[in-house]
Amino acid sequence: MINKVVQNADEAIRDIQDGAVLMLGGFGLCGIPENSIAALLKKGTKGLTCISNNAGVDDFGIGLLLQTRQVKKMISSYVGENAEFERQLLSGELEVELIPQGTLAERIRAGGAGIPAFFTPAGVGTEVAEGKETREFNGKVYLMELGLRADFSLVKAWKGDTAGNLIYKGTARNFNPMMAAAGKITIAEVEELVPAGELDPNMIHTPGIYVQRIFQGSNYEKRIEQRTVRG
Amino acid sequence: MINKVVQNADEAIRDIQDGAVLMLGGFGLCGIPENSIAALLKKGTKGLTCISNNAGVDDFGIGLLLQTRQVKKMISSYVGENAEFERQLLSGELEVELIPQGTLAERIRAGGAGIPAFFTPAGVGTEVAEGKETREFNGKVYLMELGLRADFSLVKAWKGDTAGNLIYKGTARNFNPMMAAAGKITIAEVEELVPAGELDPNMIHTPGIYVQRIFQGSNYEKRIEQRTVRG
Amino acid sequence: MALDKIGIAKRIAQEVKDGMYINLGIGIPTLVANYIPEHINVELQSENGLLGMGPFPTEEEVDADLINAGKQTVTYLPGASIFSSAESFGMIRGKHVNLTILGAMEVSENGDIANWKIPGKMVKGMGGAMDLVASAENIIVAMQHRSRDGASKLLKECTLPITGLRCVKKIVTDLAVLEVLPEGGFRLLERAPGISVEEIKAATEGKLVVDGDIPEIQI
Amino acid sequence: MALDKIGIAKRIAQEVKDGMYINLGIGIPTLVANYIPEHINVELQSENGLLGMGPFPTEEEVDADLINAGKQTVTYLPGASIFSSAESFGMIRGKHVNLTILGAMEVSENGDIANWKIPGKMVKGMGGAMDLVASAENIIVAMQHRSRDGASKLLKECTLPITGLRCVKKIVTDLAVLEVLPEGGFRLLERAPGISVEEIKAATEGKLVVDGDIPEIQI
Repeated sequence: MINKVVQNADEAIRDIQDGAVLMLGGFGLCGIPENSIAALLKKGTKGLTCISNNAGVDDFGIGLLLQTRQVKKMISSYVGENAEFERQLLSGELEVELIPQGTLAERIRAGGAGIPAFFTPAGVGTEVAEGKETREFNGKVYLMELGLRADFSLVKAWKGDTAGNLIYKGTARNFNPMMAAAGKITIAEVEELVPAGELDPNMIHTPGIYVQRIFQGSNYEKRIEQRTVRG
Repeated sequence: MINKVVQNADEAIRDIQDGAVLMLGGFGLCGIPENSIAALLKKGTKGLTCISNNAGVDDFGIGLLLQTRQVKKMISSYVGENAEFERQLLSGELEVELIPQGTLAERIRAGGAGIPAFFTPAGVGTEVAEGKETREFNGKVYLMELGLRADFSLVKAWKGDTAGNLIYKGTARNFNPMMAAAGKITIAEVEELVPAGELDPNMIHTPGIYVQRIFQGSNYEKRIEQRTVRG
Repeated sequence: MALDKIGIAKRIAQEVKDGMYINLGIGIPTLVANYIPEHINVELQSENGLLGMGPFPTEEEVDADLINAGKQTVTYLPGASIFSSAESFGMIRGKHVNLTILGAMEVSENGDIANWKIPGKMVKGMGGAMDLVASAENIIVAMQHRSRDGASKLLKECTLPITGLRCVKKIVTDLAVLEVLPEGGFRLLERAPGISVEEIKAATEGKLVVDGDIPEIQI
Repeated sequence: MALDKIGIAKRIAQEVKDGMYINLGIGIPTLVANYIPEHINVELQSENGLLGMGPFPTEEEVDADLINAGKQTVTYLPGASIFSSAESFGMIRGKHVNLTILGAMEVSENGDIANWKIPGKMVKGMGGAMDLVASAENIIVAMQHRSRDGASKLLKECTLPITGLRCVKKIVTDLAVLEVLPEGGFRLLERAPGISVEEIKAATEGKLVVDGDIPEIQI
């Protein structure tokens, strides 16, 4: 068994350089790598390209890295909850590439799985299709989309073991499994780190082969964007 | 919750007609839909196209359907353990299409996921590439391969619930999850059928949406092809 | 009298059939879940990776790790399953979800939909909308028939950036229920109580097809 | 003296580095697992969907639901994981598996490999071989240098149907260890104990590159 444990987020992200392309797991603020984001903030790495479904809120998630102008470009499907984001976008400080959510998920999945390109119906006839090859299969038009990879993927899981195996909880899973596979270096933070052998091999969501570094995170805030309750 | 339970294999396969295209889960004899195969044998449905990684052995698995000449065509990656298969192939009674195992798995995955085509490096420069479009991405050549679907998918799981959710055990998982998603009608047989709500939603391998019919199978033989033990 | 949001949701709930898997967009579509009759069994899919979505949680049940695509806290029902975003959109793209209900800013008479971007306003992104409209077998749009300044939102051609082409099958507005014809045109199926065919015609810029008597919406 | 199968396996085991994920083909490659030193931690991937494969089971441990790609009963080790065939080949195609060791019928001097089909014989299929050779960063072939009738299997060009192009990096045969040069040609790295460079030259139809003294294989 290959041991991948590092002490903490600082050690895990030590070699992320200015200008790196990152993938960050999470949907809204659910399942985001809180500790790794905090460590990036501390390290002050600049010029980052962040591939993440959303861009956090003003004072949490990727929003923190926007406040400090560490992000050069966001690649996301939806970025709407963030005033600082809007300001930087309008002033031209920040680049944004919007990708349909399913296409984003599949491009990341393809990147990790060695598929250089695939066809999807999403975005045909829209501005997303501009400059892209279209093609008909069985009378329906599809766009060709390319696989996506990253220099580093920062993912968050519920439980992990020393071999890098991960289990997610609830909808905190979202983009994390595909990103784990698509990172050249994948850094996983987990709420609970256990010795290899404690997790049931049948119930692993992310096999350890995709994870290069793993650590037990701390002080998870797990902020809720829309706390909605019934009467 | 949508209830999908049928009584047994006979009821589950009742409307599989002569000439149907089937996917059958399993790798060798591991994880094959034993009960559904037995029911097909009893029903005598003919002219079947079977998409399955292997073709069983002479007296078990898909081999049983070959004995009774119910199979017109096999689409597989490896078919080597079967004398009757060889006889029918050489006599021209049986058609065979061989597909690299990873390409087969990905074509089925694509079929279920609404991806009409994708690119893979497997088979470039080989006879598998004949008649297929090739294309270069980042200096490497890839083949375009198409998604695969079936009229019926016959899958086997360890546990299932009345909503059609499935959990597989060990390497009996193999092709079953992708086939479950790629069948227009998917029939799942399980060793243990439990009420919806008993399985942990986080640990479902095949979400119930992919499964149209489910039943608790019986008399699983689970034959082993290569019983290999250490001293 | 024109339908309110709840009226639109109630009318759309009548389109829901037993055994369906349904994806509900944000806004009026979310309300539809409240009006599906008890004897109709359906499962709700949330594209962030949840099938078998339940009602909002009680205070005690709130779990930051269980949200819907609108980022609201939710629960799950017996028979639920959780999966990755790739699996979720595989489900959508592969047409396993039977019905998609979503809002729109504009719909054209050939079924094009615009619902993600207004030029000159901050662009928030399409989220999963382009995947949903490009893939779904059956799309019902919940929308107001006219904009606040009275302009029709059922058009010959969309003026806003398109989300998807020729995909909308049915529209339920505050004024009417309409079907998009394969050959183009909005076929009027039902009118809101007390709303005349003429009023609907006046509110519809695209081609309106009226065949025979048009019944009132019953909710 | 030419190496036997165990000798070939032992020599290949020396190529295994700490932290590697390895896919072992059927035959000699499977034997390699027995000779990896204790202090070297690796994980074995079996393409039917198992990572962290362990030794064959005891009689009591035999489980029909746990087999390797050769359909043999196996066990798993602490840290193992199980997944679908699509995930497994995603792992392989995505170059997450660091080393692939497999057998061959022929290898050409530019690294082409033929190992799935012999014209005139019953074709059993390529299984996962084409995916493995098209994807792996690092492929080591375990093979006999010559066929039973003495013909070289290290050729200018393969005569049998190809499994993959320009993919083999290293070859360990009963006679020698050879590297496939990027510009083409087999560079002789080591020779089996007591086997001369001339014997290897005579047994190699493809271009053999011999630079300086060639040491004997140490196992």
